[in-house]
Amino acid sequence: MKPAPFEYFRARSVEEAIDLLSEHGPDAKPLAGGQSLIPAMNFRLATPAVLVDLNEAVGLSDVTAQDDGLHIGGMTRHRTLEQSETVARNAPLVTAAMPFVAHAAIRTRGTLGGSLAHADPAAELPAVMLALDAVFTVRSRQGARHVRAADFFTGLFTTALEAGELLTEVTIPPRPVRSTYAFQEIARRHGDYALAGAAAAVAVDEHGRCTSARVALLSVADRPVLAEHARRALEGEPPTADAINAAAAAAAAHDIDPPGDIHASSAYRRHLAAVLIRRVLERAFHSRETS
Amino acid sequence: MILSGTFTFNGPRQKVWDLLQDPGVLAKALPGTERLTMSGPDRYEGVMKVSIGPMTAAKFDVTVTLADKQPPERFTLQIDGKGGVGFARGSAAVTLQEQGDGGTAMDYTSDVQIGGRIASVGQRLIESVSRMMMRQALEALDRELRARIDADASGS
Amino acid sequence: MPRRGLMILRLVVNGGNHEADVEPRLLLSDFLRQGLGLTGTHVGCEHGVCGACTILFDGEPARSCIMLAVQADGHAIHTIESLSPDGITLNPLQEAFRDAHGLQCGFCTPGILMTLSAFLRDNPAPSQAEVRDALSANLCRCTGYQHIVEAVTRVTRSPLR
Amino acid sequence: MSPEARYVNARVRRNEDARLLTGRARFVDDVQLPGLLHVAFVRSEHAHGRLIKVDGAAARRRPGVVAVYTFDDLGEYGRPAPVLVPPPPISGLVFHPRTHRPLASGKVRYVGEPIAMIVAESRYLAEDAVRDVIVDVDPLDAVVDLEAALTAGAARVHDDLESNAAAHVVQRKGDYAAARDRADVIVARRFTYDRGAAAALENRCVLAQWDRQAEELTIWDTTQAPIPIRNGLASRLGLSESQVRVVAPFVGGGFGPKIMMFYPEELLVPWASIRLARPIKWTEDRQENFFATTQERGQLHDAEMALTRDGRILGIRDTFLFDTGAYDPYGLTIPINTQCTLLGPYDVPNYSSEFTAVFTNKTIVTPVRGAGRQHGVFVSERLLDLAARELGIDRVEIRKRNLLGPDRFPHNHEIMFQDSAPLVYDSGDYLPALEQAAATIGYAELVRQQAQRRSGTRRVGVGIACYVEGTGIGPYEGARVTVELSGKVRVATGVGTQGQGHYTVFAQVVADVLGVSVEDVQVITGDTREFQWGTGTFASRGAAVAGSACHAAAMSVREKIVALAASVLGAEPDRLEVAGGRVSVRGAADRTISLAQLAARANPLRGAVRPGTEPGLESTAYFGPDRGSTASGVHAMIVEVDVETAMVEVKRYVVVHDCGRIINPLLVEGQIHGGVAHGLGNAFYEQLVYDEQGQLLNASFMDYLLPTATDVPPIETAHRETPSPFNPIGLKGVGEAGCIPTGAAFAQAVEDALNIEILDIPLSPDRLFRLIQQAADR
Repeated sequence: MKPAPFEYFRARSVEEAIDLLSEHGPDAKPLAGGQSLIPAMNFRLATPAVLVDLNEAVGLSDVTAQDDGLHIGGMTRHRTLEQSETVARNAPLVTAAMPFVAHAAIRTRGTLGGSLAHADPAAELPAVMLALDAVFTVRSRQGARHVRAADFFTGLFTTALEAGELLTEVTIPPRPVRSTYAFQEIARRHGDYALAGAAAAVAVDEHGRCTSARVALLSVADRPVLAEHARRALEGEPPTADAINAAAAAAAAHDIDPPGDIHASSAYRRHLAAVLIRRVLERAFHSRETS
Repeated sequence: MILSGTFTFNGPRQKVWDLLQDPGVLAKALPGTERLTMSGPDRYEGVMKVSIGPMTAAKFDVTVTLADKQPPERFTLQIDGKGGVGFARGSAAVTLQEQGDGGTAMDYTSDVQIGGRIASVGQRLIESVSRMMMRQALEALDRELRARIDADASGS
Repeated sequence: MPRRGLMILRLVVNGGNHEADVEPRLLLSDFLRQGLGLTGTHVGCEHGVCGACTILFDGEPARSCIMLAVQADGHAIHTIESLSPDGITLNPLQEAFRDAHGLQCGFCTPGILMTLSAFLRDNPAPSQAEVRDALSANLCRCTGYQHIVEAVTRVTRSPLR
Repeated sequence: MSPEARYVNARVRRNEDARLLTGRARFVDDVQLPGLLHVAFVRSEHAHGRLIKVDGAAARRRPGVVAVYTFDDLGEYGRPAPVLVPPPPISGLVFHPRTHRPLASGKVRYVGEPIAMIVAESRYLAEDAVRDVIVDVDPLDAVVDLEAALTAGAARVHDDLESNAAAHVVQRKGDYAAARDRADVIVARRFTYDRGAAAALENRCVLAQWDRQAEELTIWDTTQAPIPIRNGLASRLGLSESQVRVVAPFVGGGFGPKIMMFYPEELLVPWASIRLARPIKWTEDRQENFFATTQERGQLHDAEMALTRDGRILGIRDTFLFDTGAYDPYGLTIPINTQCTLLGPYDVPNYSSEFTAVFTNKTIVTPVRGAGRQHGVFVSERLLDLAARELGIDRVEIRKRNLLGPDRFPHNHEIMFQDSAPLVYDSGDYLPALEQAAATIGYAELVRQQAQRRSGTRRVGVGIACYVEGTGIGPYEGARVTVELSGKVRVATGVGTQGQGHYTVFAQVVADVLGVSVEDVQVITGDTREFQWGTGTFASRGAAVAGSACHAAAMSVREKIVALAASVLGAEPDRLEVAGGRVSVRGAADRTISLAQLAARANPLRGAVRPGTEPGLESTAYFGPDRGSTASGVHAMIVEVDVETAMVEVKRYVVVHDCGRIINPLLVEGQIHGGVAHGLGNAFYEQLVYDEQGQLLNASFMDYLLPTATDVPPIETAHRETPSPFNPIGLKGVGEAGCIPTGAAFAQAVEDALNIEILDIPLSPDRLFRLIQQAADR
């Protein structure tokens, strides 16, 4: 299990990274945390001709709260997301999800941009970003463009990123008033790819009526999926237990058609999705006072 | 793994049949086909590259054969692929039925076998990838059919 | 070692400066074991799951089997050999492992010690659940983990700390 | 027993730990030699197929590649590996030995079977060259399912056999048919137990160095049995045994598959090293380990139990299929273990057991920790639970009614065990262990709370299962004990060690006999240059057999010490005290001599000695028990099941066990903890999933799930000691015990929580979800 040969370039800046990526085209892979890419290379399932190492590129790992939201650099380590108070204050859903991302020794290397660009359908961060309606800044030699999370994940390990483009920053919109969050997943063992998972971002008006209910599901499709039926069922309604139950059932029935694998059949995944949507919604709506 | 389903084409059966027997169309419909040339009657050889995210190494030498042909109703399509990450073999039994509204329903049942490294470490993705490739193939066929019908319409 | 396309690598390992020419694809685990002879870092899976190869990279735990040696250029690495510089005197955590029988075949032990060293530095008084959570990053086939948890408990309750 | 037991039965910390904890311990892959070459194998991607062509020409041309070998290059060396364990003399036994060759020839029979060997300047380059070898295989239908394998039209794994049946064995005791006729109730079910991996954290590794000048071959090998490997390789390579040295240094876990397998890699690396006159190393990677290292567990049982109305067992009938994989080099050890262990601690007057071993296109099966015993326990314990339910008898009560009483030993089960000796239990006391386990887990109270436990989302269940385990089998082991001139003691023995703590337990035994500090006893294992008689580490026999040999050798050295000291100190031997590294005359503090001084006197450099005098304070002794000793125990656990998600959490785990006299309770507990973790893995996490074409679908630690620290609960252990009469210390084995009843107890606990029926192991959340759905639909 040793990687095939490749050419290695160490980018010292974003600009250098982008230049290298566009120079080498589709044969080049950016190396961020490498916690998925290098295992795939060790198995020789991935044999990139060129690696552009982003780890020494400066200016890609700032975390700042601004008026238009929380800005997080693409090379921000999972460990930083997990421990940052700025993140906890401005995007508590991210903080809640981080302990589920593999293990500490992986999170010290893994990066936000890497996880999003990798677009593993079982990964936590893509679903979290979808629930939070985050916007990704994508840079290339042509300049920068902004892609919403909902438009970014286009299929199995597939994103809107084109060759020569780099995901440099994520912007999470400011928290609405009376917004609350919850994250849950079911995995065989702690740190494993989840059999199913759900990330909820909800908000209520002053009367306790639901104004927004974004539940993003992971590991139940080829990409993170927004539970549209749950959102439609809840928005404008008081989030009673019955309403939550109905919303969860509708979303699990209509919003997904999960693939099966050796760990979970399609039917089991769909069932877990219903349970998890209900559980995250219950937790999110009932944790109002604490967040 | 068995993948089966029905796909409805918006066009007459003979046209769909002709489409499915056209090697140029097959090359477009089989996802990732880099080259596909006829090597005998109803037999084609070429290269397919299946690239899923970081899995960039899945390049297969493929042989495609069409068999058990009963025009314009049924045939079997067999694909045999061999590459550095393993092998994939599949056969799809295809039946075409005319629909009342001028469309054609295609029933397919395919048995896909995957072996080697892609099977032993990629199990989590096999169903998703198979579904994705099937969807891409059907969408490509549908696009091609519509183009042909449009071409016929403007030509006549 | 592979010969083609060598790059120069300068790094600090266990406090000492090292310089070597390496192929970019050389895994950090192989560089440490074969290049520097630091065979205490063990390789169990080469896909980042078992944790036997865990080292400290700039003080933080990382899997050396899914890092390239060239990525360590300009960085500081600590391996199991750094816990007991004379190779004989055991540090309190190592001593506790011995007292509690926290190891059997000992193959996973270096990775576990490195994981726990960083964990205990950041959480000097963890609960049992937190210890098990941290430990769940490393696979052990021999011990059933119980004596490892006991070893950690001995250290965290030790009056020396 | 030892003269003074200071260390035996004490929680002594291990002598070997300092090396392991500091990273100094040498494992095989740590050995670096100048000019070392590395190996990668081209392996079959197909489970079954005809090998049409293997062409290594392009690989040979790749820079850095030194050699490429295919079957045709091997000549006579390509012949099949030996049968390792001939089957016991059971009448009517049918056994078709078919063993693997070093490289595939004619056909490939499992995914991962080696086809070509590449030797290169680095493992990286060798892996690059794997792609260069052209392998043309004409695929055949794979034999995967055990029942389908035996049907008339099935493809055959070995073309020269009439079917895929590798063996057929019937063993009977009493008259089951008559018992069945008398029975009030018959419980019959089909049970499955699926495959798992041993998954030692250290993969296998073989390094060979041929010294052309000395004509000596040194092999470092991650083997549990260095001496048989040395003997077998010497004979195969045409060398004398003294020309070959096999060293198994620290080995990172064995669990069975590192036994004397004569794996293809183990045969080829030394051969190539001689051919190329270069040191060569092959280090298995984790992916290879999932295919190339042997596996265990696949069995399918159709079993029934006949009972009286009050729950007494009249008899058991079991017919089972055993998956032996593509070859059967290890004979019938596993299914015979299953057959024998199924009887458990119970009085079973009538027994009829029949099995067929089946060739399949899967990795070879050889013993893995438990070695078929857990299957037998699973079947009989499940049958008892089902009978209890059907008869309305409590689960613990039905067991109590059937346990063998303490007056029943030795108990002859009238069938043959895997060691070719009759299955006779040496000693045991089962009822108190069951009562203690039930009391510790709070069984009675849990039974009272059943309705409450079974309500709500998180349901609680309790399981309790008994087992016996045949351990410590022969034939023999040996040891040499030497008092060195420093006064320190050196012990050499032939068994290999893979973490069990032999460096310490043997030292404890010897230290007590010779009155020295345990730290002053240095134990050497696993090096044929140090000791060259013995078989190896397997079947929970290291402490009982090699430990007894160490004891015997130490006793003999003690006699020499006492005799010499008596003459030097001018005292009667019975007035001498051997303690603290000295021999002293009791009551005369000034008349004393150290072991170091005695060792020097025992090896005089000048002068004359009496005829027949053996130099030194050294003795070699051997120990071979008449038959194995029978360990036993009870496991109890509480589980909590989230009925909505089908996730199971083990909340408490209690082990009451009896492994006879205990040398080191700390180490015994460690063995049990590890065994339980392995057993829980087999019960809920670990399953090798093959598809219908024999492709293994989870050949990585991402998908093959070893339990982690958050999956294994704290284990509460209680020791009971019924000494074995078969060895001087009274030892029984314990290495495998922890994993033997775990699956049965787990199934029972989950069943208790959910009020469903569980017949298959391993369970998984997915499988449990289906069972819950089916129960809800009924």
